[in-house]
Amino acid sequence: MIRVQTEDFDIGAEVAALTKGRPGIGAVVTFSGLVRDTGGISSMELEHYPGMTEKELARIETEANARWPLQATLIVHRVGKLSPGDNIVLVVAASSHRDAAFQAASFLMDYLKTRAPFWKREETGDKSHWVDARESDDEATAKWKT
Amino acid sequence: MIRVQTEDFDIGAEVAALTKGRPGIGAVVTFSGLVRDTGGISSMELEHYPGMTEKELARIETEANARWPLQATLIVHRVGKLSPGDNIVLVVAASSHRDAAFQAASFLMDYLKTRAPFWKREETGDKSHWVDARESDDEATAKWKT
Amino acid sequence: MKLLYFAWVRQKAGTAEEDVTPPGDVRDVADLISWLKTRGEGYEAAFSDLSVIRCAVDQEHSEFDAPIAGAAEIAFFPPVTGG
Amino acid sequence: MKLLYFAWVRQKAGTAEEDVTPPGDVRDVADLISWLKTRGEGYEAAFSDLSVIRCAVDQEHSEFDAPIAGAAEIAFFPPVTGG
Repeated sequence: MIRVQTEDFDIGAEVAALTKGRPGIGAVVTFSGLVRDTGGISSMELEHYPGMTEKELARIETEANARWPLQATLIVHRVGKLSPGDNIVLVVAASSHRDAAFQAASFLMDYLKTRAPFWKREETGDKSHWVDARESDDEATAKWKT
Repeated sequence: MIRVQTEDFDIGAEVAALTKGRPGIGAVVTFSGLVRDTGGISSMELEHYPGMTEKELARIETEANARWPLQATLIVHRVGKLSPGDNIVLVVAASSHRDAAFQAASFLMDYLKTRAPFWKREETGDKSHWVDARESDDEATAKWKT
Repeated sequence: MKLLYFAWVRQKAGTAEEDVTPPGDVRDVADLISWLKTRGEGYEAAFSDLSVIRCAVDQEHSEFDAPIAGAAEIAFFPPVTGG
Repeated sequence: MKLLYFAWVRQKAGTAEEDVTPPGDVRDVADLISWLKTRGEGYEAAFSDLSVIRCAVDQEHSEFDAPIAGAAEIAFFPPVTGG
């Protein structure tokens, strides 16, 4: 399941909804990404490409389900204006076994970071700048291609 | 932080409490383990070794913090009688970067599985049996020793 | 065809979205970029360093040698930074 | 010294906790197990397969050759199955 939204999310409620009625789930791994408060960022703006975003997230989710025996997956990504400490993204992978859940959650994040069309702009005081992509994210994605 | 308790836990509330006042956290990974409903288990009893359990969990947490740059960690393990679908264990690792958070959460679970003195007894109808340890858990722990 | 621009590519190009009809010899994404750069300073600035430009043809990540014939929507943007 | 038993080791031994004073020639955990097995059928059943017995001396995971002199608390249990 995928969602792009301006609202915040509650990890506990999302996990409860995802595991409900799926008795085979024994392991749930969540990843949540937050706006870090370093260097005096006053706010962050998340821009995305409506339409393509949903397609890419769905494709990443499908790929994870093809690679691991998962019972359920969820990707929630926020857009719009966020403040330090705010949630940005939530990824959940639920499986019978913990190894698949850990691997899938990590895979979903690595792919999301390099494939899903979102862009961050940080505002610091009255200046703003677009966040640069990190080479380490490309490398993290490349490791799944073996 | 570690806790052994009979009560349930709320993943969202635990993560919120852990990240509050720690502005450097950018990545939070949680693992939760649930009682699976396979083969008609009617309930599960979690026994532990009071005193040693807390010591082992604290040691595992210290070890994780020595290996990765973490801002916060949490281990909550339930004991007593549980039903299918109930939460058993929660592990949270928070860091500036996602790789450390994923690795640490996975490490905490692997060590907990083979070192923390808990034992599961499954009840199926009017029969009960102690769950056998799995070799794959020993192997999962061994991989961190390189 | 519809062109979309995101993040600083949008800011430099000075537009978020436009409908264009490129000349017939504009066959792939690289041709399209060359043609766009002749249309004004904003485009020239946006496409001055192609190593930081990514594109999607009909909402699929594509390379610059992707043909554009029949495409309804082509988007230009910097490397993504979500998550 | 205090002995503790958990899970099916506790059930087979027939006790969760007891205070014992082993003879002087009982020096390590292996000796202690041998001595316990002479104390009744329950202990014999509990310790019949040592490959599935784990022990802790003063709440630390220990091997069977760990000395028990000075130990306040020794626990026997199956391989752990929490998490």
